[in-house]
Amino acid sequence: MLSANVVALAYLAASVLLILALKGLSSPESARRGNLYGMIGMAIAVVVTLQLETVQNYAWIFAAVAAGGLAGGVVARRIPMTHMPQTVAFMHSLVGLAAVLIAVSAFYDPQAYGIAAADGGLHPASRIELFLGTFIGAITFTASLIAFGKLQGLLSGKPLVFSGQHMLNLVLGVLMIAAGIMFCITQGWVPFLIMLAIALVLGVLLIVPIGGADMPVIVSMLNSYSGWAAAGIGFTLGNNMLIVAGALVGSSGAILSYIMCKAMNRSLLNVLLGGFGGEASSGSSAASAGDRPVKAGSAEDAAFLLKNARSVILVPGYGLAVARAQHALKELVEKLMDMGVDVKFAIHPVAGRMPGHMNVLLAEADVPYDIVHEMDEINSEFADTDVAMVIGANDVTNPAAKSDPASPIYGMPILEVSKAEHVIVIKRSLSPGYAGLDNDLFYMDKTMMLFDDAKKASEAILQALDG
Amino acid sequence: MLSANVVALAYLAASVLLILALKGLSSPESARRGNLYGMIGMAIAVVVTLQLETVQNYAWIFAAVAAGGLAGGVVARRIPMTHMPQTVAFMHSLVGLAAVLIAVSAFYDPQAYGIAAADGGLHPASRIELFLGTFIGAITFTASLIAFGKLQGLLSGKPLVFSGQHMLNLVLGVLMIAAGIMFCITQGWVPFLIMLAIALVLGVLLIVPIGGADMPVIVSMLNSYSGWAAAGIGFTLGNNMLIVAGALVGSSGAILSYIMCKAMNRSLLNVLLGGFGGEASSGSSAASAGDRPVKAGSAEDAAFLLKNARSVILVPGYGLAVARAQHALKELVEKLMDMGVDVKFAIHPVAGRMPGHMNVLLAEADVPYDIVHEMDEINSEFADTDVAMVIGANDVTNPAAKSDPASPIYGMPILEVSKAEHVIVIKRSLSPGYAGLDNDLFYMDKTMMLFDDAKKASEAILQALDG
Amino acid sequence: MDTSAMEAAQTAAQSAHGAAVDPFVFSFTVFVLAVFVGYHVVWNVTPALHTPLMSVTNAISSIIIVGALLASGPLEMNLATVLGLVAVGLVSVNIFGGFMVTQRMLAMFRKRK
Amino acid sequence: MDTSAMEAAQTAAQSAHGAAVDPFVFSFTVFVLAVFVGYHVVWNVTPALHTPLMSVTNAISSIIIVGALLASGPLEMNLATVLGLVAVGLVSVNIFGGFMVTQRMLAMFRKRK
Ligand SMILES: NC(=O)c1ccc[n+]([C@@H]2O[C@H](COP(=O)([O-])OP(=O)(O)OC[C@H]3O[C@@H](n4cnc5c(N)ncnc54)[C@H](OP(=O)(O)O)[C@@H]3O)[C@@H](O)[C@H]2O)c1
Ligand SMILES: NC(=O)c1ccc[n+]([C@@H]2O[C@H](COP(=O)([O-])OP(=O)(O)OC[C@H]3O[C@@H](n4cnc5c(N)ncnc54)[C@H](OP(=O)(O)O)[C@@H]3O)[C@@H](O)[C@H]2O)c1
Repeated sequence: MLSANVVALAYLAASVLLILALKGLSSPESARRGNLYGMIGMAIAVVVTLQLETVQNYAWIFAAVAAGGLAGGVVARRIPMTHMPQTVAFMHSLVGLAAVLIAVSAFYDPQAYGIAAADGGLHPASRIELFLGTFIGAITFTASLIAFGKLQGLLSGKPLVFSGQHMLNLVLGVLMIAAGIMFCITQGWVPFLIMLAIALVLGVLLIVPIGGADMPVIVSMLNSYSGWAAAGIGFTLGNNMLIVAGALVGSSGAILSYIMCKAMNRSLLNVLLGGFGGEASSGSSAASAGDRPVKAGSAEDAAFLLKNARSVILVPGYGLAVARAQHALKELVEKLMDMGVDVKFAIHPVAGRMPGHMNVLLAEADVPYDIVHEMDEINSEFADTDVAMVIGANDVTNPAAKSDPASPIYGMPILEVSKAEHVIVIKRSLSPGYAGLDNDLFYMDKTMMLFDDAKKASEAILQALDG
Repeated sequence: MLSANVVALAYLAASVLLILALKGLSSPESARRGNLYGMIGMAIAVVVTLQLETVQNYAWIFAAVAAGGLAGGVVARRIPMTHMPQTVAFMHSLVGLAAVLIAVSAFYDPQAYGIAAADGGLHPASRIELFLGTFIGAITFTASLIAFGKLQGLLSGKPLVFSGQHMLNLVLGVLMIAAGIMFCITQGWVPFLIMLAIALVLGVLLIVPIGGADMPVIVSMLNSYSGWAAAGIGFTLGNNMLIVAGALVGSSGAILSYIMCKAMNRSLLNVLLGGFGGEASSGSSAASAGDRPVKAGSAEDAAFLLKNARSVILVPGYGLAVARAQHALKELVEKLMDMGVDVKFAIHPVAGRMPGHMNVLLAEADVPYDIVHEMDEINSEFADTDVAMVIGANDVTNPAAKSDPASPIYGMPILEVSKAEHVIVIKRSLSPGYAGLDNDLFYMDKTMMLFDDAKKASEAILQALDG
Repeated sequence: MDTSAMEAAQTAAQSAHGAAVDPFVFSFTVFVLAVFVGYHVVWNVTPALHTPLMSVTNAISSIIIVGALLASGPLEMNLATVLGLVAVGLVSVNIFGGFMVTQRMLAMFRKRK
Repeated sequence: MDTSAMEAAQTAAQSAHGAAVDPFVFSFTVFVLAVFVGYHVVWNVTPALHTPLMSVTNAISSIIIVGALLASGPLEMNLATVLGLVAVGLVSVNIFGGFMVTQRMLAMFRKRK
């Protein structure tokens, strides 16, 4: 067994490696090395813990790691990139459940953690930490499961709203805290289990009113929670590595939720209160759309415009993911580049349904990342561009965000597609996107609508270019 | 007296405030608040330490703080901005000396620090820390003093090189370490004082071969050392606040030296070995300059060009500081802006003699910082600019850095002044700048040289514009 | 200095010295610094890699495997060890899945040939 | 579990728990994290404010006044206290001078009216 000092230093090394894992993500070149550092850090953490004298149950532990690792490996290999949001949500639910199990186990046998008080019970501080850890874990568990269900389409994405909902949650929350306090005082199993049960139910109830499209914000927030929960376990065990790793994850989730809310121009509270973003929220503004004239065109028309352009900027959105059109689009891009057209991608920070969604899809289709530009880099270039082609994006191009103070997305930064000389928009209909808003871009004189599935349209344009 | 926990938490709060002080410097708006945080953090650190039970000597301590504070306040108010490099060097020498005094005092009476071993002597770890602290402090002290002297012009800026110099330093270094080891073993005053004396001498010897112009790198490096020394004292006292503050200062100095070396395309070792950057190093390449023709012009010519320009970029350099021309230049800029000319400043990261030198001078002259641009922001704009006017800058505009692989500054990024339609260069002669190199920019067809002192030239151009 | 003064001096110095401080305060110091580190590191992540960021932090949050291992450590099996083992299995899914899917994603990001 | 196993369990758990660890390791942990913080914070400083950065870090390095105060603390004056007092005076120059000159510089940075 290693001495306590060596263990602490090894844990410190692991913490540093986990920090470097995130640091690597500052650029695609360094990211792969960073991920390797992360794996090494995690391996050090596990190996060092395994050699502690209390940890003896090797056979079972290896079996558990092997079974879990195998399952994880299979998921990691098989999952299509378009399913990333639900995969992340699913994995979160596992962390949440594990945190609950660890807490229950610690309560059952505090000895194994070295947190037993002299009488074999728990120190008051440990009780509070257990209480917090359990309920955060439980909420993370069920909430992530529901988020997974909504994202995977197993559950309806529609917000489930009923009157008195927030009141019910409030009452349950108060009851849960009361049971938690009882537990902290009495160390009894009954209040502990009541607290746990309420937390599991609360996880479900808190999430049902929130529409499927808002799930990514929720997933990120739960990510943040699971980080803070890990840090909490670190406090209980006096283990700095858990504190550092937890703080990293906690910050990451919090910052990503912040970025998403900011880019949608909504507050986190607004997201949490729910009732937004159901697929059916197309409603009124969309209906009024029917009256206004649009210029529809064919794939041949689009091919003609693209062929004669010097410069083209492509703006992908959620529809690209739905249609899984990234590979077809890639071929189209290659064709255009071969023809001497200067092609670039413009990515809005919240295009798609999770941060970086479009980048991953395009990378999957082998689009080189140096022609893929962030909004801030490329927004000034639309004015000098011949054709801007929007593929399954909607809200992120909506000029109302700049011009209409009454619009719910007013103030959200957008891609200034309308400054290009010609605009082509590929989507299946005039129906609205995530925010449920009509989009003036579609009715502009310079805009040609190509009503089709993104994948079929890309293929058709490619064929027209070939022919 | 506050409890140990409260003291530790107060020190933590102070550490956070010191971090926020540096964080504030990410933009001029937040910087003033950041500086306030820094002051509050330092105040908390001092007050919390003063209330410790061992600290009783209030009358004398207040006298010392008052005397020092008064002197510092007077210096801070009076010092001209052009004297910042030497001021920083001078202040460093004080920190170095203070670190030495603290170390001697700790050795004399370990009791006061609570680092006494059972026999009243010192723990081995503390001895090593004292040794390191003393010699780093001593070298910082004398080296900063010499740097101050060179920058202030009290000593010649010329590198003092003699044969066997590096050998001598090496021998002294070995002797110093030997004495230090003796001290660690015997705890004797004799080896301690020998070690201290050698360190003081070494501080001088290490710095004399380095030219006056290289002093900023040295000052930054010493800044870094003083930070690590503070962190070292933190280890001795087990005080996390000193460790955090020391790490901040240490990183800051190291990063600034790195930035300077990088921007000069030299290694730190190359700077330390010295023999570079004496004012007299104009030498050969400059001599060859005399043969090539330049186009010289008058202030009236410059005024004519400027008056008829739509856009002007000004490139200030070290000559601006020498001539103290910032105020005159500001008036010229205002005049041009009133005339409807679009005026911007382009600042190279190492223009002048310390990082951010030009920014401070321009800020002093009340030039709004939103027309002052960093190199990366503005370099692409030279191509669209009618007139680029260089005021007392030289190396930072030298095209050889891009085109001539044989040049010592090859690879250093430069301001692409030569892409502007017209170039005006204000300097007193064709003599070279810091790097001692000739500059092809001066001989270009589009370049007009205005041979004059920067301040006089600015005034003359202003007059020509008025008349 | 009489002995009581000396003792007082010792305690006082120790509190500057960090002894006698509750371990929670140390943990808290580490936590505060780690939050600063996390904040800066995450803001430096390029937006193009935000999805890999989500999956890798997913893997990193599985660091609670340390707790699960301690729980499942004793040879004598009881409810605590069983729950611990289940937790080990669950977070292992996450560790392997998280790092591997991240690697798979990152491998896709290529520069123009 | 027999008692010796239980004791072993206690120690082992404690080493995951952080007790029995040398204070140096704690200090070192703090140091490593602080270097990360310093690195990121300083790289985020805008180049236009590099001169104020130098002067403010000058002031911050005077945090060693904590050591100087401890040295000059005892009422009974001797060589140690006198040196401590001199050090207090020297770093006070730096603290006041550093923060004030930084403030003076920063006050100069103005936006266009
Ligand atoms: N990225 C994130 O992190 C994140 C997180 C949460 C929320 N959001 C929100 O998500 C939205 C993202 O904006 P966005 O512009 O990417 O998407 P969007 O505004 O949701 O619009 C997507 C459009 O794609 C079209 N579409 C759907 N399936 C298609 C298919 N198979 N082929 C072609 N088109 C198809 C839809 O129109 P049709 O039905 O007419 O085809 C729809 O208008 C923003 O409002 C953002 O705030 C983003
Ligand atoms: N900023 C930093 O942190 C830092 C640190 C260390 C080294 N350096 C180095 O310093 C250099 C800075 O480049 P730079 O372009 O600013 O300066 P420079 O290359 O040193 O050139 C300064 C020029 O100013 C002219 N000058 C001097 N006094 C003048 C006056 N009164 N009126 C008008 N002109 C005057 C000089 O020419 P005349 O004699 O003909 O007038 C000289 O050529 C770089 O090589 C850099 O690597 C910078």
